[in-house]
Amino acid sequence: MSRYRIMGKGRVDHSAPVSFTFDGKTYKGLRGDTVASALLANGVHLMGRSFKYHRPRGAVTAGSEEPNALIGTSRGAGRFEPNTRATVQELRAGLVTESQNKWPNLSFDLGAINDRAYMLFSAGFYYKTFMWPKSFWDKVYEPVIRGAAGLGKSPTEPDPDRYASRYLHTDVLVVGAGPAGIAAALAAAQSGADVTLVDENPEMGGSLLSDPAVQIDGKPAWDWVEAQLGRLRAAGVRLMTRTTAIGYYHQNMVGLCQRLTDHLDNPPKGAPRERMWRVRAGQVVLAQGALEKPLVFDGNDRPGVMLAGAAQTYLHKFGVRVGDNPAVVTSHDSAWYAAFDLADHGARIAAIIDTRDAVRPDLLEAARKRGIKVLASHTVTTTTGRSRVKSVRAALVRGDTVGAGHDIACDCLLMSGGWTPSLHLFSHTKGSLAWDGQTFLPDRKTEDCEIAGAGRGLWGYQPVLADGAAAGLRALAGLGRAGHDACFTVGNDRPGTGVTHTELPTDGNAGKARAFIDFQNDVTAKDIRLAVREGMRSIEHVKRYTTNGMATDQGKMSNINGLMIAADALGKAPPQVGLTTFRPPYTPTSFGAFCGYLRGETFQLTRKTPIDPWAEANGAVFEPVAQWRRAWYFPKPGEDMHAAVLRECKATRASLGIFDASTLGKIEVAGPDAVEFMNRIYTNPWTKLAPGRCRYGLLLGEDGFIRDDGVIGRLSPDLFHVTTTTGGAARVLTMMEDYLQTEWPDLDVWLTSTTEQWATVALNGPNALTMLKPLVQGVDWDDFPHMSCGECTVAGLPARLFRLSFTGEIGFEVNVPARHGLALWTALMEAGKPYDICPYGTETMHVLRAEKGYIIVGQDTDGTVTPADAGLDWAVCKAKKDFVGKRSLSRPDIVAKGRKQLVGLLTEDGSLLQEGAQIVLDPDQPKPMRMVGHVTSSYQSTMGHPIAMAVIEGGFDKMGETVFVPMPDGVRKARITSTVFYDPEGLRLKA
Amino acid sequence: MTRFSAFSLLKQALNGHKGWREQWPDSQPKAEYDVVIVGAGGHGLGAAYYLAKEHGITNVAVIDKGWLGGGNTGRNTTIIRSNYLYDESAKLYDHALDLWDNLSQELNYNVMYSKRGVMMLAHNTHDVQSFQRHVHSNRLNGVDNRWLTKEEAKAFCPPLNISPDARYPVVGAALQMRAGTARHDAVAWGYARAAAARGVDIIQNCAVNAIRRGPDGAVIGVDTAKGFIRARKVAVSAAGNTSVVMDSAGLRMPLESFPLQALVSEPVKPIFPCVVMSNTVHAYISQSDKGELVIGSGTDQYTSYSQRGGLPLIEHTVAAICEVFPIFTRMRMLRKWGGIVDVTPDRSAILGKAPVEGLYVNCGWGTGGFKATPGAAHLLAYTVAKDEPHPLNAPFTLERFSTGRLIDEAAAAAVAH
Amino acid sequence: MMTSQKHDFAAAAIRIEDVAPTLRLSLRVKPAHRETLGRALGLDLPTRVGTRAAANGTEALCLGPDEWLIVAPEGTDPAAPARAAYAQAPHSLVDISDREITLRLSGPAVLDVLASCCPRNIAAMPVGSAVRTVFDSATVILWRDGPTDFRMDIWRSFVPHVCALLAQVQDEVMADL
Amino acid sequence: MLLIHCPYCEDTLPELEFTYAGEAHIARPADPSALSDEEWRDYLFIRTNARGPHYERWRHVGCGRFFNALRDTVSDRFLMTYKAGLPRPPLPQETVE
Repeated sequence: MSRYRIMGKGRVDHSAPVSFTFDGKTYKGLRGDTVASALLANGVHLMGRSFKYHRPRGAVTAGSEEPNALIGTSRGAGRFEPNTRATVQELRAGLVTESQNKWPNLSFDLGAINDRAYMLFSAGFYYKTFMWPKSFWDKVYEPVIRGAAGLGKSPTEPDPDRYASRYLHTDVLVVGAGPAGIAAALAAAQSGADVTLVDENPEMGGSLLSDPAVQIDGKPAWDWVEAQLGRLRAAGVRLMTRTTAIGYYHQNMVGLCQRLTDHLDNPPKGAPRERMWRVRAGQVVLAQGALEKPLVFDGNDRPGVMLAGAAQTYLHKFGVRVGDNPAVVTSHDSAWYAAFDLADHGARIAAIIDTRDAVRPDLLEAARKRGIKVLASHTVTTTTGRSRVKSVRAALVRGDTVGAGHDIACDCLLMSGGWTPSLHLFSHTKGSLAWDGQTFLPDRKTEDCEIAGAGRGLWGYQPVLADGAAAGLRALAGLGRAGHDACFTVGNDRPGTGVTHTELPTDGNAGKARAFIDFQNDVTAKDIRLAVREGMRSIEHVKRYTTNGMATDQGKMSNINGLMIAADALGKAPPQVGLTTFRPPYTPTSFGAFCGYLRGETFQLTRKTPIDPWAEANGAVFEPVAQWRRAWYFPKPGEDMHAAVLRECKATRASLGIFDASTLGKIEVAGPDAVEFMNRIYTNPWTKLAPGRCRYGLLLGEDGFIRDDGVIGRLSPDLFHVTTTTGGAARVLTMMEDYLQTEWPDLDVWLTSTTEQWATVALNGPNALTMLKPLVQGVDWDDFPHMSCGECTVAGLPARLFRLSFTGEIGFEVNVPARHGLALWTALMEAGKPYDICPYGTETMHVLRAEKGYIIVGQDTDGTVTPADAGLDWAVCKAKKDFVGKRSLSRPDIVAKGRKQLVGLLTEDGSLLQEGAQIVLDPDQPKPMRMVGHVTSSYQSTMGHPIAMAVIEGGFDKMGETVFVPMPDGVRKARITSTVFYDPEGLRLKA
Repeated sequence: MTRFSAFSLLKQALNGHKGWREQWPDSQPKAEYDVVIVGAGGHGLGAAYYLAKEHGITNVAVIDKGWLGGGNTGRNTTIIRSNYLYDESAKLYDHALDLWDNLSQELNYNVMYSKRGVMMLAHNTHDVQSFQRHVHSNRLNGVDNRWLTKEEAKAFCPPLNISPDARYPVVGAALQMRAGTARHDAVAWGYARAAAARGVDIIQNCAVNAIRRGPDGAVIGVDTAKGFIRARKVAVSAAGNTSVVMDSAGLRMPLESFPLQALVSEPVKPIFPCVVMSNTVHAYISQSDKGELVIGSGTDQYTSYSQRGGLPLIEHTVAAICEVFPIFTRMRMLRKWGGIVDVTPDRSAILGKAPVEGLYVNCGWGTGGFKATPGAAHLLAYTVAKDEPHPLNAPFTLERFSTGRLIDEAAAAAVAH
Repeated sequence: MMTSQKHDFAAAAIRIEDVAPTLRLSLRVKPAHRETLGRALGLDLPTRVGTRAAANGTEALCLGPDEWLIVAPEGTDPAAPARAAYAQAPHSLVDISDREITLRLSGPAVLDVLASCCPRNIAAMPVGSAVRTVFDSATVILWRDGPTDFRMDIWRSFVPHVCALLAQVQDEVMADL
Repeated sequence: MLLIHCPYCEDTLPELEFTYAGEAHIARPADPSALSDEEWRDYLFIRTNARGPHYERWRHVGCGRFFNALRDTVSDRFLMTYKAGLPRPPLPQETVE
């Protein structure tokens, strides 16, 4: 066992050694260790390199706020992640870790050459240079800058792990299970309220776990915690560890990320790695405690320089003495206790250096009893040591003068610049902060939340416990419930106060001093002062100019120190300079946790029709259309898409094709005012449409542009069966409901979506009628011409039959209740055998309709096309006084000449135009060319030559004229034609 | 103004950077200006710079309710491109791109314009049709944009998942090589420094409460938190807050302000060489020079000035990124923030004269504001100086909403069938 | 399509099964004619959204101020008397029996399973109520038949997606983390 | 994610059950053909875009109803919701921050 580990000490399991590797070397730790505590137990302080200067760094904290000790961790293929905080990652069997941002290795890193040239890399240096010669920016400077980016390496393989998410509704959510949080949860739980207590650590107890000598209600701290957690469990309180409250959103919604498997040797099968909880709480109690601040002095970043509170945590939670011979520098009482605890566990404290003139007599006495040298009114002015601190230089400070320093040998330096409340979640709510002279405290609230304990600046267990209980009671009161006040008796309490500093003075060359504020981003006090000198007056500007607070700890270590120095440089009080906004997440949170179930198969839903299984079994190639997947074409062996589509087209034109049209939107419009409603919504006239007949319907937006279309059947005087485009179904229904509910609530008409009630099969081809007739019962064929509809049975199934055509051939759409869709399809395939029935997909549907000049809304129209532009003026009933979009059709630009109009195009050389290709009148003009339109649809047709549709300025008046389509490989000539390429007289429908 | 260069940097490094001076003074308002610009973002500061530099109008104040560059200028995902569909848009944004190209040298401030290429992914037939239309239109307009097969797209951006089994498989992409990113703060600071050097006053933390009009209806100045400031001309360039400011002059705007969220990951070594956008899954991504993945999201559904935004949208954005780039699920989100985007009914900007004498407006940029910065600034300055729009911004009038002559980029791209 | 499939969710903590098809009608009628229609149907149509009323094997769920879902055994025609009352009480009654597929979800873990994808506070739903809500991106009608007994009506084409999600959550429940 | 009270369901429910439907109390003109192009533009496009209390519409998936709300666009907090068709209520006194 390592000599830094204290036998039997801590909350680690001394009987359970765990092996792991760091940079290829195997180390032993204990169950319950973090990577950082295990490395420290092995005497390893050097754990990483900083971002800009590649300076050697060690763990400065023992928690999630760690800026330095970031490592890569992995557990096999696809399970590598960078920038993991070694202070948080728990040991598990076989854990592989590596240091980052170094080459060739951690102790000898060539990138550290930056550190030699640090004077060049001052704040914002890159804004001032790399501009000459201009061409060097693209080719030299920028690639070099980008090459130097980043800390760890990105994963390179897809992640095999799963992630989960869950909603939770709770009366009271308590964030942070330290003394204040536990007291709050106890208070809140007594009324029977549903209470949830969460903590980011593997164990609850917070600072009490690092202060075992404290006594509460006569019990040692750890026993007290254990007992209270038992009480909470018994009261039904939900206790969640390894669960970080990452963000505080509107109306008491809090996001929690729960880490489930990263600490396990062998995660159970099917277990998600992390789960995102979206909690809606009646009341929130924020008991997140406070974060210890570093002191800012030259050399404060060497490995072995660590926050005093962290050293205390390593000692008590992990049984690790971070050094044999620590020095302590502090401006707060709390570090004294850390020194005492270490001294009581075999460390020889080199000195306690306190910046303050007056120190509490009991602390002095306790130090004296332990034989610790105390240097009050002193500061550390510099440190030495490369991969670990070797000595510190202490000097007397009197006002602005610094006395001559003397060196003190040590093997680590514990520092404390006081504590700052963890205000992150509170700030997410846009609650305001107040400055109390030392730090910011929560002030005006915007949400139903309470803040308790060190999170609002209290110190010492007695007041913190009482405050937690009071916050729990206030939360209860917010729920309209009451509870009893609680009283705690604390023994061996550790009260404390401190002062806040800017950077500490030095007895050396001030110009050479490098006192770090943001450790990871290598921002020094001088960088802050430089930013202010350059006119950065707001803390936001200072932050962005220096990158202070933008590292992966998001300013937890650096924000207040940066602000103090900026305020000093500006000669203003800190609140006048302002604190930068804390943004979610509280700690970096995996993308996977945000994804939850939204990955792979369940990323976004794919809708499938009742006939989809047949298509899949019969080799269909699918295409996504809106939320649906639709059969695109049905290739036979050896066929490419082109061959398959041409075959499908020809088979349909020659005899009979069958098509799954189930995705079409369907809306039942029913009620005495149905026809009035239809007249108001659609451009067409509906009053005279007889029951049993159908009509093409055109729908505009109120701006006059085409939104949707479809064939609409009138089944009875008060009942319309409306169809919409596949993608438009939901939109159209919403739009109709909006008008109905908001503008015309007086109408007696109701809308019901029947898209999924019906499976729809389209039959098209000269043999469609012949084939279908014998299967149909209940239709009077003498009164069922083109554009008819009615209820009947088809193949013995109840059906709504529409006679219509989207191909130019005789056509039908058979609607049957969806459960029968597959049966209908199979029956029709069987009955169609004599006619060589050919299943076809959406591509063939597109070709056949294009040959007839039928538009596809969204392809031939783009949201800027009016009915007149699309040649659909005939579908607009001008006699109607009003309908949706009518007024816009008379706006000046809509009636102006030169609008783009939908026409046909035939290329002179018989080549296929590309959809989206642009059209010009003069192909020889220089760029930028004047474009008069573009190709909207283009296909190889059944007529032996390609066809295209296009919108062209003034196209209707240009019939027969030649236009040009300049393509990269040459200009195509094309003639403007009608959009109806096939059977313009419509003879085939009458056959 | 101290000239920035490698030599000045070296010189200053040797004396401990003691000699750098403030990049712009924190001005107090004078009683009167020739031009007051409301809003000290990149657009407003840039307009002041071009007024001074190209039109000799230096008695100019740029006024902001907060700190300069603190709005959308400092909250966007820094994407720059010009491959828009309509001639009007493509020309406007390409004008901006031309200015971007030389902006660092022009301002003597490295805005780190990185021409790393912007690739827009096509996921279905409709995307292909739409993007081909863009590519051809851009080509004939002389705007760089070309079509890539999915294999070419993968070669250009190796983390891309081009598996045909994806929910939204990548079927191709449109690439504008000249497009890329820039350092957003540097744009605001660079313009501020250059404008201040030419005599422009930059007045921060001074809310404009109202635009004041004289008896003849013409603009006479602005009421601010620091009192009335007389001005012959007022240009409003206040993004999401434009409606509120214009309302004070009696003008109601066709604008709505929506929350837009963006996020960055923890920094990693270079892994992502370009900018990738997917409108179908609603996400865009690039990697910053610091190594963070910078990811943009769509807007929340409701209008808001809260700069907050909800969790579900961010979850969908991250999921979309991880669907297209599955190697990133174990990356971590470092911070997420919100901005306010002002959106017009046709998703194109309004840049021109307002129907009040002496009043000019620049707004409605939606998510396109950052990339337009130098262009919008340059054209706003022109419009203010000449009291008439430049041909490039002439189509972007307020009047188009009465006549129906919309420039509907969204409608042209977004309708599914 | 899904009606013939068996979901192999056999864990004790959560059972997920198909429910045989029933007759489902969407009834729309204005409040003024609610009572008339109710009389014709032999049901007192409830007026509070989310509440149900049943008589003679027919059940009505109030989904909105003018919207009820009527559920009855297959083969019955409870709507016939309503059609006769159309002139006095104009309304819309649309057969949507095939629009949705119903799953039954039950077992001690059912609330956790539903909380995976339902943002609404499902635990607070009274037994005997039902609501139209969302499960991930699918709009569903969720019926609470007992403390740990639910039915979920899902638009047919959304069923594969919902079932894929449920399968994942099922694994998660089994892993018990 | 917002929390919204549906005045028809009389329940306060998560935003994911609702869709935003734009500014409220913009009635469609009874006779659009009588309007000038500018008046028609005002109806189509001009919006208050209030910074602060904003009258707006939402739709609840549960009951399918559109309804009105007054929401502070600075805090995103709902001040009230009310049924469609009801007149615009006055602004509550202490809503402006």
